[in-house]
Amino acid sequence: MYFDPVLMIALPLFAAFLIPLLGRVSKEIPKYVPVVMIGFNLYESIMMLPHSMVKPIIVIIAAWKPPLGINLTIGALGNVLALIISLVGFVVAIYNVRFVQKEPTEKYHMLYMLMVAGATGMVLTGDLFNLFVFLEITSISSYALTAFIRDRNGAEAAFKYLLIGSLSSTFVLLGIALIYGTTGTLNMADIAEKIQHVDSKITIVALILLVTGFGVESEMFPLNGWAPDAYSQAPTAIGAAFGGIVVKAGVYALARLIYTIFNFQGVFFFILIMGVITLLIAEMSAIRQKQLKRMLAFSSIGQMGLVLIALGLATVRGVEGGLFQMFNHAMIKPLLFLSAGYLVYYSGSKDISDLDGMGRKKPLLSFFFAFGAFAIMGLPPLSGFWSKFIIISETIRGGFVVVAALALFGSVIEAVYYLRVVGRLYFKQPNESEKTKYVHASAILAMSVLALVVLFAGLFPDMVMSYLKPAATELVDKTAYIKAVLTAGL
Amino acid sequence: MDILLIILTVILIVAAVMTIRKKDLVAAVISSSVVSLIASIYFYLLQAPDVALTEAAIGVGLSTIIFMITIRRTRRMEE
Amino acid sequence: MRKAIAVIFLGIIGYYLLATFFNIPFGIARVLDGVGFKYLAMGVPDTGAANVVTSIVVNFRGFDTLGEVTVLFLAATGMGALLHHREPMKRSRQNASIIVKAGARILFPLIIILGAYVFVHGHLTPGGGFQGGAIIASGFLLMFMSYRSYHVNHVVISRVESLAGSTFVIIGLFGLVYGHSFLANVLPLGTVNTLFSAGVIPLIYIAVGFKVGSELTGLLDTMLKTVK
Amino acid sequence: MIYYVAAFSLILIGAYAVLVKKNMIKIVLGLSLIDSGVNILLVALGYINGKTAPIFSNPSLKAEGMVDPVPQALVLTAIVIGVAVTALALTIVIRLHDHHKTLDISKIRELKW
Repeated sequence: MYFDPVLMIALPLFAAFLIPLLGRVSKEIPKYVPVVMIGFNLYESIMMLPHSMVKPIIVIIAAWKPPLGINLTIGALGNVLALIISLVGFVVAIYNVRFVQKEPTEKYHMLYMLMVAGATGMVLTGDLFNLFVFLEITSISSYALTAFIRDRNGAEAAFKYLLIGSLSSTFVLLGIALIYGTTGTLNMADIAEKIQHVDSKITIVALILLVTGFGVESEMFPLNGWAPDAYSQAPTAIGAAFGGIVVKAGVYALARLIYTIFNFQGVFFFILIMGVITLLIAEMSAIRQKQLKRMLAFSSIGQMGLVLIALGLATVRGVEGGLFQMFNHAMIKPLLFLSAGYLVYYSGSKDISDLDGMGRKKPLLSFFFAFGAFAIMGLPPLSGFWSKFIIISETIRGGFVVVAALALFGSVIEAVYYLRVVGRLYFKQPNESEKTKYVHASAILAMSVLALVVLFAGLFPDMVMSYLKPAATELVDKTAYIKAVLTAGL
Repeated sequence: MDILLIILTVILIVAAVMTIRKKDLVAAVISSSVVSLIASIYFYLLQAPDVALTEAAIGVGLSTIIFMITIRRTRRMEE
Repeated sequence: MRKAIAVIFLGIIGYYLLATFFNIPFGIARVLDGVGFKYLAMGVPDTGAANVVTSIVVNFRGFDTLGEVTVLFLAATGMGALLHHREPMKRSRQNASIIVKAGARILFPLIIILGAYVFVHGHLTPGGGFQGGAIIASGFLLMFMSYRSYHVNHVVISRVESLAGSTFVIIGLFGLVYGHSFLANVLPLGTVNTLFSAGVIPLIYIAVGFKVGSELTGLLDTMLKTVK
Repeated sequence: MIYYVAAFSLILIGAYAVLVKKNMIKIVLGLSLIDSGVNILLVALGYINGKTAPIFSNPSLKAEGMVDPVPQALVLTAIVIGVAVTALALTIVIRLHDHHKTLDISKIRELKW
């Protein structure tokens, strides 16, 4: 039994508007609002899953049938991504309850909740311009959160992110202008129907504009310059949330564009090549990093490169692998980020070289970090193995042997730099400086949940795949999606 | 009518160029508010009075003020 | 060097974009079955608002407007967070001359009334919540500029903002309960071109007007507080 | 047609400022020029020669005689989003100026660009 899915967006906005009033009643309330709201979204996305797997759920807004009104289209793909976003969002929200001490905490919680709501809106909406509005909600809250610590580097990272982000939204808007000017509609399914009759010279420019625009949030090369700085300068929890939430929404938009709205064969090859370049450059940069969080940020970009390769294959199995990779990345990266945030805090330095011997001083934290590192490298019993295995075997099957070799090479580099850190944690003599602060229970809880999900997905990959398969099918074969939207309410 | 449009467009482009050329930031911001003003006239000519009103209130008015406050808070000359 | 590269780069992009857009002829009705013409045909009978742009902004695409209000809210919140705890500086701002002060006193209520008029009549004439809200904020700006001691009460502002924003969502939820979809227009539409027409559209626009007005005022106040 | 030319001039001049200028306020001004350009372009796309604004202010007006209202609605949204981004950007500029005592972005770059 699920409620009207529009509540997944309306209620967080409502709560955000009310937080200033609630905050006057008690300083404690605003902390728990995001937990409750994102918890509700989690409940909704689990409850909708059995329905959306069968056929897309169409939610009509303002009583106008598509394509007249805006509608939410919750297919298997959108539902799976909404689930991932809410799960990560929920875990990070729990972590936030105790950890945000920097004033004004009330505003922090508000911004964080709206970031999650915006990303949820991006994956649920069925309207192109509405997608743009939610993109803006997500990115404006990300800019503000990046600078939240109010130190010099935070502001600089935020300015850089804002510049790239607003240029990209200009591209999106120009793309929307071209599409509306030629098809006269903004509903994505309706566009997909009508765009076939449009001069391909125009559609290809529109596609380039939109892919460039959404490429920023999905960390595609060369538009990912914002990521390393934003990840490393933002508060730890936000760095964790970028990988699991903002980037996932960006990749969803990209996938929706290239598969559902436009259907050019050449695009897939282009995405494949961009994926390889993104992967290689990111891994090469990651291995040169001296700071732990920057290394994680580059590794995150590398993971997205792998996802882009999978999306570029344009086969059901390949897309499945890509979605599995997105799932893994969404769970593992926050785990790594949260534990790294602590390790950095205890060692008193952002540098990897100062982490020597933390394995003995902070066994639990180091265990979580090592666990995440092994999972993301793709060590066999853990979930990272399955997604990498599927993507690389599918790449070979598709005839892109060189791409597969390069992806493997990237994985090897990744293994090297993660093992280097893990080695330092466990096999080096600790420095003398001793700080005895314990780790809060809510942080342990958050990390344990993520670790358990990763372990579970690694042990029972078929169960995860049974949900990803309909999602991949929906993406590769768009007819069901279009039909569901255009016949809604008839 | 067309003559008016061409004159407006020329002023628009000159104002836009001045916005990025002027070393004095106050002058630059005023040039950019001229750009907004002409955009607002364009919207009126394009039969979009709602947009014209919004551009006049927000583009010409508010954002100019926000820029001015920022300049006053930081510095006036581009170094 | 950097400039030259930028010019060449932009030249190429600009050429391709312009060439593409020239394929879309200006001033001609191109897509006859587009949603725009359906809105024109349905707007008045089905929403009761004489201003079709308003019926699109508030009703057909009302969900976008909710998002848009949120964007403004986010920007105001983000600015508040970034400029938090700057110690209030000594204001050396000069009081304006007596004429300006007297003028401001007279103009202020007029501007507020104009703003209110614009957002109350959003469904009939050009304008609406955003324009009205911006006009109201400029009224407050006039007072900030003329009187150095003029303060808006932040508690009041944030309450107005909260209430107006939540009213928007509550109207939407009413639609969900009584009309089966979020933001559905559940009130009677009334006679076109009269003040009490178009069902919930004017109500939403009034909420938007209060929200935008209080947000922009708060935003200007936050920024002005940091000026020496 | 002249509207397209004007719109693209604004977009290109703004983009030039964003790419080349060192002063952060100039960069933000560039962003707002780009915004204006895109808005003009969108409204121009909805214009139809000889038709009136989409407001039925008196009963003699007919739906066939009106311009496309959708781009106008979209531009309303885009203008508000634009001013929100501008305000946030300028706040970040103020913070950077507090920390570094300069508006020149090339002197600020502590992080790798």
